[in-house]
Amino acid sequence: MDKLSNNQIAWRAAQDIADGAYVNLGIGFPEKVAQYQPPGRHAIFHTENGILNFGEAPAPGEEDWDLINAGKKAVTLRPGAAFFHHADSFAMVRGGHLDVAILGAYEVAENGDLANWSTGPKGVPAVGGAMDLVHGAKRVAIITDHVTKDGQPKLLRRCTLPLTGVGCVTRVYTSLAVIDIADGRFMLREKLPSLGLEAIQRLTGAELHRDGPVADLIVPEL
Amino acid sequence: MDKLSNNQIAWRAAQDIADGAYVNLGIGFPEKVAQYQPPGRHAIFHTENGILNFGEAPAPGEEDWDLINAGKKAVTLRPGAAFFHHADSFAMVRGGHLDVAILGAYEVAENGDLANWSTGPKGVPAVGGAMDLVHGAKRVAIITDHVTKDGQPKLLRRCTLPLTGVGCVTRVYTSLAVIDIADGRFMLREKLPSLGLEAIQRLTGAELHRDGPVADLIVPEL
Amino acid sequence: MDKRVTGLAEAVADIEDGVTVMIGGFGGAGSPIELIHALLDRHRATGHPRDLTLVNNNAGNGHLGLAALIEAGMVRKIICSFPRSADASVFNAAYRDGSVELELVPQGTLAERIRAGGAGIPAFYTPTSVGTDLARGKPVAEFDGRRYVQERWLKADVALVKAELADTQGNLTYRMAARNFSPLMCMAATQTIVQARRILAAGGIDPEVVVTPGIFVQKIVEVASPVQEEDLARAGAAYPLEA
Amino acid sequence: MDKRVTGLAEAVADIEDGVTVMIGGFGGAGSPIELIHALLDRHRATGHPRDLTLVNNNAGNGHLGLAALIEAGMVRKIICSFPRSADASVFNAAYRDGSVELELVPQGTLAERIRAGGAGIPAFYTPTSVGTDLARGKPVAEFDGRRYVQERWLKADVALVKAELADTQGNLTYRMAARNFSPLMCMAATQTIVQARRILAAGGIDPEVVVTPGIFVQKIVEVASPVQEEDLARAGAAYPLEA
Repeated sequence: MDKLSNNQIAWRAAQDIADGAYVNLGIGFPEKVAQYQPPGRHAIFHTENGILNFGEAPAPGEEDWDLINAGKKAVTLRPGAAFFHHADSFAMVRGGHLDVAILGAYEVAENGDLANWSTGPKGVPAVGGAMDLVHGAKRVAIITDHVTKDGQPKLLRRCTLPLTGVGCVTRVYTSLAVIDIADGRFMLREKLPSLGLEAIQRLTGAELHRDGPVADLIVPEL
Repeated sequence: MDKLSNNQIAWRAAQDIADGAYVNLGIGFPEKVAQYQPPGRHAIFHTENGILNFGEAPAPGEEDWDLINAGKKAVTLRPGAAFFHHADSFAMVRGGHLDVAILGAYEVAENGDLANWSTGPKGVPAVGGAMDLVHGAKRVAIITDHVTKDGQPKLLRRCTLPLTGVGCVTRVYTSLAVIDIADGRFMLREKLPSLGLEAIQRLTGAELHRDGPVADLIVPEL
Repeated sequence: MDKRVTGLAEAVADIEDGVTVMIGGFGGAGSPIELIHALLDRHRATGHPRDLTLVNNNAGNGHLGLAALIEAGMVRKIICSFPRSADASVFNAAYRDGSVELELVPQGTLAERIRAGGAGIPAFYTPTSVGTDLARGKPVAEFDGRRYVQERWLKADVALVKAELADTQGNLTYRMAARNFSPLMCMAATQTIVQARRILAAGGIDPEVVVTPGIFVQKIVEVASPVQEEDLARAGAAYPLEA
Repeated sequence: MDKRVTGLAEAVADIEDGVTVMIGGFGGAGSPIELIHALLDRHRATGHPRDLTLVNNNAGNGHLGLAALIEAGMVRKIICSFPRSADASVFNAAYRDGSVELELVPQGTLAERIRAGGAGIPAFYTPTSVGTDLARGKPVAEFDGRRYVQERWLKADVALVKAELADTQGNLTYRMAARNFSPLMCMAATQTIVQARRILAAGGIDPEVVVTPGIFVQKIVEVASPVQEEDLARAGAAYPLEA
């Protein structure tokens, strides 16, 4: 089936980040979003462990392990960077100073609930800064495959896994569509042109609503 | 009547400050305590407005009004000084990091209550950092004349003026005596040699207790 | 993202009637006197803004800065810890005739409430003021056998702040004890307006020594030779200053 | 007041059984590996300290630092936000066999709880974790129509911290993102023990750039060429390190 690659999902999410926006990207897949800023736009990236305005990874062998992001990957600094301690860092998060946080998800529900930290009681739990970010950033967006590896919907009426946050997600960028969450409903905004409405509805665990035309989700080859 | 001058009261209070102690001195009279540190001892003085390890006043004409204490008097820095913002400053206060705060008083009660911020509903109220200091420093000591200008006791069974703090004072240095507060009682530790026990009791608004010999309160001419 | 504006008038142009304005400074140290006087100039020209709620440690000295805002009738309420000063006659008169309301807050509680506003903490408990008149009406709770007062966050629509260095992205340093409440107010205000003695290019401030990261700052204006309010006050100056 | 001690062994000599130890660092950045290994050396020699509660963002990597403390059986409980790492096998095994208890705390809540411990704030409200399993059993209150969880302060008997510069009075700076939790832990511990790359005379650090004022520090030891835990881990090193 036709679907976007992770790079393409990240590209699409990057198009919605304004010039000068303060942005936190979750560890792993969401970090890719930084690579796809439209020309002329410069977001300022925040990492929970106390850096504002960090840049891309250094060349191999150039790593300084005191200069890392929340995923413990080596990064670099951009002009205008600042260091601060963890309480100040999460003051930025919790105090509503970030314009957007882009995170991954196990499940997203039509009421805006997010599950992305625990797959249940077996395994060792780990939460990091996810629960802070989802109730702190002005806008919480999710990038994710539309379905699990087993083909099961990740967009659901209600989350089944332990919640990260309640009613916190407002937009989901998936491998098939861009979907807003408003008033407890999934609002389909964009979808792959090759995909019919019914097809995408079948892959979604809750009703997809529309309040206007659904745009074509068109992204470059990446 | 024989009594200590304010300088002498400040001198006596200074003798109880250990080398290396972190100390906050209230504005006005308590600021004098800094002048009387015993030779070889160096307390580190904190001021609410964000300086640790400030020193004496600069020479006249040398004032920098960005370098002031809580009383808005010009000060200088000592080696090892640090600047910080008000929340960090009061984290030091409230978090129990100061070894001692020495403050003035309108009234002190045998239960440790202190009134030193308001003389009642007329006038414009002003509190500053007093209420924070009395519940923050490890030890809260008072320096004060033993009686008011009208000769009325300032050490009382219960305060009559609006409280600054509840059960917070543990030692009072007056113009006549050194008195500890323990288990809701005034414990007389030192008194002017020229003054009889009854004389000092008459000038005190609550019972003075003893649990051992009362030492002579002897201070230099100042 | 260049946060510079062209002048003081532009910096304060969109402060509306009825808003809460946090103003940095402790006495004269850190008082953004040029920004305050620009606001006064605007009020003289337009009658706005007015009905302001001010947050500062003090309530003005002489006839400058905060005191001049009160004297101009722009202020409805002051939230502060210590309204006394060398010459608090303007505030005292306004307080006594009831034209300005006072919310008196212990200094450390004021600082922590502002930090809480900036840090997304709606309420916290403090030992400060327990059992006193200033705790009246506030919830009290016991933790580990000791009583604490619940205090609420304090936020503002606008903060006016004096910095030493800024870069174009809004990273700031301060000068000595002029730091005081300013870094907290930058966090707690929707719009933080900064006057800086010098504005550098991004990267002009060592990332290790930034005190206020630019995320907390919205507008910066360079005031290359700021006056110190204390110097003005001691010289007997009053708003409007002689040119 | 000179807070220097003569060596790593002396620095950690009076850490007792059963105490809570905050350890600075986020992954390898800021990990005071020399202090931790000095504690391990002491345990090898004396069997103490043990039954420790550790506070850190993580729960150790490979067989170094925190992981080595767990592996040596010195740890009863870990309070952290993210026990995963490149090689968390030591913690995972101890967690699964029940020998180490885990208190999982959202990262921002962990930071704020530690700051609260240092700042004398026994409890505060946060939106973080509302409606999740991590809020279970905690009081919830509504402010301005939104629900918040009450969280309690976190204090420690001891903090182990890695600084860049120190002066003899305990004023500290850090190196880049090695700062992370360390300034907060210095505030929240009864005894803060610091390893610094360089110890300067009092006044050797500009008062404007001090990050941790000396009031929060009790002991300092110079470790002139500290190793970075991440470098050790990537080299496959394990405690005890080859000399």
